[in-house]
Amino acid sequence: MIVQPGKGAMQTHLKKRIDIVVEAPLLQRVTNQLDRENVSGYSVMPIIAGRGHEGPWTSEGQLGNASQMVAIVCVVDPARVDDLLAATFDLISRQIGHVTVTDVHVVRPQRF
Amino acid sequence: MIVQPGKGAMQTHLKKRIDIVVEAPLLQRVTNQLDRENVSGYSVMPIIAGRGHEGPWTSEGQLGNASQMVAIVCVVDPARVDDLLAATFDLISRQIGHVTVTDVHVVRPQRF
Amino acid sequence: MIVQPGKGAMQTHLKKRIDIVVEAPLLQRVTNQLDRENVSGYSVMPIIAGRGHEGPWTSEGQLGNASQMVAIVCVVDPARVDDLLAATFDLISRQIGHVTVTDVHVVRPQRF
Amino acid sequence: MFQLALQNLLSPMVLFFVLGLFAALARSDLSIPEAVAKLLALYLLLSIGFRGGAELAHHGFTGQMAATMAAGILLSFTTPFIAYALLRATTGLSATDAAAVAAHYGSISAVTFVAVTGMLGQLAIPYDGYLVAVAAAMETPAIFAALWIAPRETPMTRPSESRGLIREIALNGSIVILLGALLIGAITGQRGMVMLKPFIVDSFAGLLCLFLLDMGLITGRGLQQGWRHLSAAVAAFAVVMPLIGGTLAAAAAAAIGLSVGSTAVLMTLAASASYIAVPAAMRLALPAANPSIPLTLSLGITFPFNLLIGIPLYIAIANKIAQ
Amino acid sequence: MFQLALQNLLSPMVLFFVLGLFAALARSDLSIPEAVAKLLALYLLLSIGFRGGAELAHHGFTGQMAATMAAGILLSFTTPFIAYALLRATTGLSATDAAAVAAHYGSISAVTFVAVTGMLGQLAIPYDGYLVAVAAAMETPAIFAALWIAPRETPMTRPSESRGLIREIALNGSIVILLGALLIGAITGQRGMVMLKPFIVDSFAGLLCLFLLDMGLITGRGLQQGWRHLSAAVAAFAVVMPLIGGTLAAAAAAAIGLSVGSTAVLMTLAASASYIAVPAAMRLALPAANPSIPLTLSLGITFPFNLLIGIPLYIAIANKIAQ
Amino acid sequence: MFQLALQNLLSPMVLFFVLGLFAALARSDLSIPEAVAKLLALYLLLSIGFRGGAELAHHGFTGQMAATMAAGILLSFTTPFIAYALLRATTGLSATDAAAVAAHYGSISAVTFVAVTGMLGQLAIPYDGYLVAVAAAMETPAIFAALWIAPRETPMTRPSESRGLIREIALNGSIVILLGALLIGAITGQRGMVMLKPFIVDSFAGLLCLFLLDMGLITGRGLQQGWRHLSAAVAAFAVVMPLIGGTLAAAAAAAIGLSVGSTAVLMTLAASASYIAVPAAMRLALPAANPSIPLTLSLGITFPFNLLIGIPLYIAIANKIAQ
Ligand SMILES: Nc1ncnc2c1ncn2[C@@H]1O[C@H](COP(=O)(O)O)[C@@H](O)[C@H]1O
Ligand SMILES: Nc1ncnc2c1ncn2[C@@H]1O[C@H](COP(=O)(O)O)[C@@H](O)[C@H]1O
Ligand SMILES: Nc1ncnc2c1ncn2[C@@H]1O[C@H](COP(=O)(O)O)[C@@H](O)[C@H]1O
Ligand code: NA
Ligand code: NA
Ligand code: NA
Repeated sequence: MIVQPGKGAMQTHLKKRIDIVVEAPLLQRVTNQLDRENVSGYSVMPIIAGRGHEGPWTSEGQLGNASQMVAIVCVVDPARVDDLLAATFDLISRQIGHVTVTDVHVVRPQRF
Repeated sequence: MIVQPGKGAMQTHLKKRIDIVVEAPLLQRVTNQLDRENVSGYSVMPIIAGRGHEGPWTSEGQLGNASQMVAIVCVVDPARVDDLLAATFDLISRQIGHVTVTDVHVVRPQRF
Repeated sequence: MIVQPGKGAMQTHLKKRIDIVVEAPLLQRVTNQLDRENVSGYSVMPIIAGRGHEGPWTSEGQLGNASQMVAIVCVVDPARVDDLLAATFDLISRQIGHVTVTDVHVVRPQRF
Repeated sequence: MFQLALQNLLSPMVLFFVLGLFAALARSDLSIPEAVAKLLALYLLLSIGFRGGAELAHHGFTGQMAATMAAGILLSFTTPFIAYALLRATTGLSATDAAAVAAHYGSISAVTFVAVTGMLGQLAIPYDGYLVAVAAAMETPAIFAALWIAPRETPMTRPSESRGLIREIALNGSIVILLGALLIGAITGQRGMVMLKPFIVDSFAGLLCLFLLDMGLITGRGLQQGWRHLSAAVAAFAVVMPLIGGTLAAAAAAAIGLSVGSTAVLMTLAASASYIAVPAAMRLALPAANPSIPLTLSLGITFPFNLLIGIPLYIAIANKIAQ
Repeated sequence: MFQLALQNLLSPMVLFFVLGLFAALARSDLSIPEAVAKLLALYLLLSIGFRGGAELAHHGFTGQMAATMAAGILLSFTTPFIAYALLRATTGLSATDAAAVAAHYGSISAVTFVAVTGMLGQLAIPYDGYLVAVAAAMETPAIFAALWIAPRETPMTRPSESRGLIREIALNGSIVILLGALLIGAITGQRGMVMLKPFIVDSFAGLLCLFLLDMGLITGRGLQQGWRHLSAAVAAFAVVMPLIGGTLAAAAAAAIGLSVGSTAVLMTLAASASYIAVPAAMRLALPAANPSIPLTLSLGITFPFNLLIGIPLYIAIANKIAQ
Repeated sequence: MFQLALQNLLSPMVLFFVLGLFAALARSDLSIPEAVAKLLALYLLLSIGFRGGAELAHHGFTGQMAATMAAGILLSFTTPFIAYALLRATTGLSATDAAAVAAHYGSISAVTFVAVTGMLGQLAIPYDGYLVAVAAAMETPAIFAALWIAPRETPMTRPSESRGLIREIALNGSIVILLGALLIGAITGQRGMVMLKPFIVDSFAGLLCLFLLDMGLITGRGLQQGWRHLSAAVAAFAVVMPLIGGTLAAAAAAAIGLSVGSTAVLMTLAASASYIAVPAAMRLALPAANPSIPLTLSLGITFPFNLLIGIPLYIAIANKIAQ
């Protein structure tokens, strides 16, 4: 995609953003899996409350992390999506959580 | 969409991700509304600072939540988007906040 | 895009969501840059851990912010994307960080 | 009086507030995490609540207490009408904005309450424990007064929501902790006090310093952002209104016959403006009001005014009029 | 006994718990930030660990200590079998859910441990410092027992993961801080105690109040969400099982010849159910189990039961049976 | 000397650091929330700042104080040149990376400062209050030295940014709190000290333990990630450089005629390397430098070296050379 050719036109490239929402105790398993798949990186973002099939939860005042969720965001090349979904599906399907895939554009494609 | 047919090819399905950014005191009103609309779930994510038409704000050192914003993320079936936008529009339009809708793909469509 | 014409059909409009992930010490430089570009607003979201080319990091127990990342989310008109990418590229390319651009739809286009 | 003002200005508490103010205005990156600020606020409310209760256990229920409670509620409900009239007469604020500001000034600031008790503690002037309950009772009537005043252009959408609103206002965290700790202090009395004294009494001054450092930081940041919302007339209101509220409270205190300390506390409560509970309530009840205006006024002008000038003034006046 | 129960119920700690419970059930927005809750838990564990160690430095290693340790481990490993049998006989819980619940009840609740030491402190009843080590040792055997019991439908995916699991369980934060502080207390003894006393001993009661306020809040919120998972039989289990565990511990304590305080502590440990360490471990080891069931039981029913009724009961019984 | 080292190693502070280190290396999930770590750092800086100020109020301004201040600034500005030369001669670090590391070692570590004052407190060795101001003054000169040294490949983009950078460095949070608390301590003197003592003095040792537990955790985690960035020569630098800095400071202290305690503090400051203020400044000023290298060196090697070996060594030397 070429965004608006002109003075500062920057070439952008299609990548995929994978958002993995999992139970907090499972976080390290998932990131280990991503490490094994040699992704270029990922970011962990907090979720402070939510509701799912089991009802609502909040992190307020909590001592443990058993009932909490976290989000792992990982930008990857489209060619890697399928492998990563397969690799994380094993983990996620047994536990509480879900995965979404979104089209994103980046400026420096070689980073991912 | 079939991402890369092959050994681990996973069938993914189009859903919509709705991001609702609202004032923190309004959070419960919005989630109550989502509950009434019977969405399968949502996640609340913190925003720690920002700027809008009223100027910048930060959560640092704050005692109350009146000047803070939060993000509510809700993955839904495309068929539900319109109802949900209508249902939350009432609330959001009177207050400070905004809503975005993004195409996402998921592996287990029946969850949403 | 007209989502499901019918009783509550709401007209939505294409905008772009720019996600800027940068080192925390750089946050103010980036938001200053966005202010200079006259964006309508932005939201800062926390990242609590991650991994990149330099290896993993976590915010747990940290005293300084030098090794931490934050995410800046900015919804803008598609016509503004190129300028903003150019404006932030200068900053980001010298430091650790990356930028993604995503298509989103909004209900009140004049806000952005 | 001058002596008193100086002693106040040179107290560690006020100096830490000024330090925070300076750091924010100089754009230092000094900051206090939100969780820490909330812990400090919780601690301070719990501490004054519990101590008020323990003091109450000594004295029991009195007619004076009932009278002070009634006076507090009346002050909270009536000052919004004065504030609204004043704002509409002297400033260009819209009816909705004026009503929202009026709610803030009718209600009280728990933090200013903590500050006056800290100052009285330093001067070894006692005050009645039941004033904790009076403070809690003064938080909400002003909100209802303001909703009464405000133009009803934007109807509350659902009855369930307005019921929700009343519950949210009546059971907001600071009221629950103040009254809860008061009750626990009253029940456990001297026995509880002995157990909790090192935490609740001995550490109070230090944690109040840390808290006021944070207040200075957010006041400074608020001023930096908010001053452009303020005309001179609006800013003047934020200094005049506390004096009006304080005067009314002084009259009530004299009529009831309160002690010096209790008179000073009641005056401070009436003179203070909310910036935790009411702002949140206004976002729900009067969404059309601009939230920056009352916040900048109450946090950016009235709070520092009360902390630096108001409180010593109220104590000096209380010294004159009370027995 | 009745006297004891009343004194417990009217202690500031229990009253703050009740305040939190009330606030949550009344849907007040009172809340304690997660970071603060974790600080309070860390402080309390560090404090009882260090004090246990300092006490241990006085007395050294004894046969009684080894016997109590063995008894604790045995209790933790065996009660899950009883709990499982009971659940399968009296409730409709699936085998996996029953195994997960059993793990929670075999293990211990560090918070309940803190509460019983607070109560004993109030009554000036001493207990042996090594019970801190016993508490730490009782955390994990129940988890292995439950994994043994649970149906092996869902195979652990990778050997590396199950190795990881064992490390995670054995080195979870609360065990590390309890045992670490115990060791440091034992090494630095009286010298360390003098240095740390204002922080570790004097502030304990106050911070425990704040912590129990938070426990009340999360218990209340848990109950609001979780009660629909509970049949009457399942809820009854959450009261009966502590009594079974406590009875077994009483027998062991009598056999070993523990003091009144130590008997009460061992009974409380056995009667308590985990809600920090075990829930997280179960999410990894038994993902098919519904996490709401054991959490609602242990936090929503067993913890308040122990706090309000159980602990005074165990102390009263210890008073009868110990020398 | 050996006695001193042992007493240091067996102090609760050092043992809690070791506990944290162990927990991190064993990959325990023990963790301290970021907000709590920041509260602890704020408290410790406020406490030593305030105590320094209160002590200063006794003694007033002296020539010795001016001389020590000048020595500190000189040390901070000159040691980066030594560090840079050493790194370029003995390691393969690039010019930019070497300059960034040099900035860290010229500047000081506020946490190490806190640790040496804790150790001196334990030994009842007094030090001069004005060293708080010296510490604050030593934070930034090294940064400017390093920017002078570093190759100017990447031009600072905007003048407004480089002005911003100077303000950010000069007004960073730890400097503001140190100097602000010093000033408040000096203004309120004995009166302030009486009010704040339970919080600022009595709880110090306990909160320092908690803080060092956290330092142990992040040191351990940093080492786990960072060791692969370190050649043997680079690692050796992190032990040699503190000794060089400490020696220079010892010479200055002897020339000025400082007391034992003040000599030990000045040596420790010079021997310490920044890991809060300078890393952030380097990300803005020298973005091309790899941030992991200086962080791993200063936090992973120099800090534990100073805490376990350096500080007792510096105290022992101070004992020899000072009057
Ligand atoms: N449709 C959804 N959109 C966003 N987050 C969700 C959604 N469904 C579930 N979640 C999150 O995932 C958690 C577990 O949901 P569940 O798997 O339905 O029990 C919830 O508490 C939410 O935080
Ligand atoms: N264009 C935008 N992109 C992302 N966040 C925004 C944007 N505009 C506003 N916000 C967020 O919404 C808050 C309120 O903005 P406003 O409604 O413009 O007063 C801001 O403080 C930001 O946190
Ligand atoms: N592919 C990615 N997806 C999401 N976040 C990333 C990715 N790569 C890097 N990050 C984040 O950016 C930080 C710096 O990465 P790097 O620039 O590779 O050193 C990491 O620690 C992550 O928090
Ligand atoms: Na008022
Ligand atoms: Na048990
Ligand atoms: Na140095």
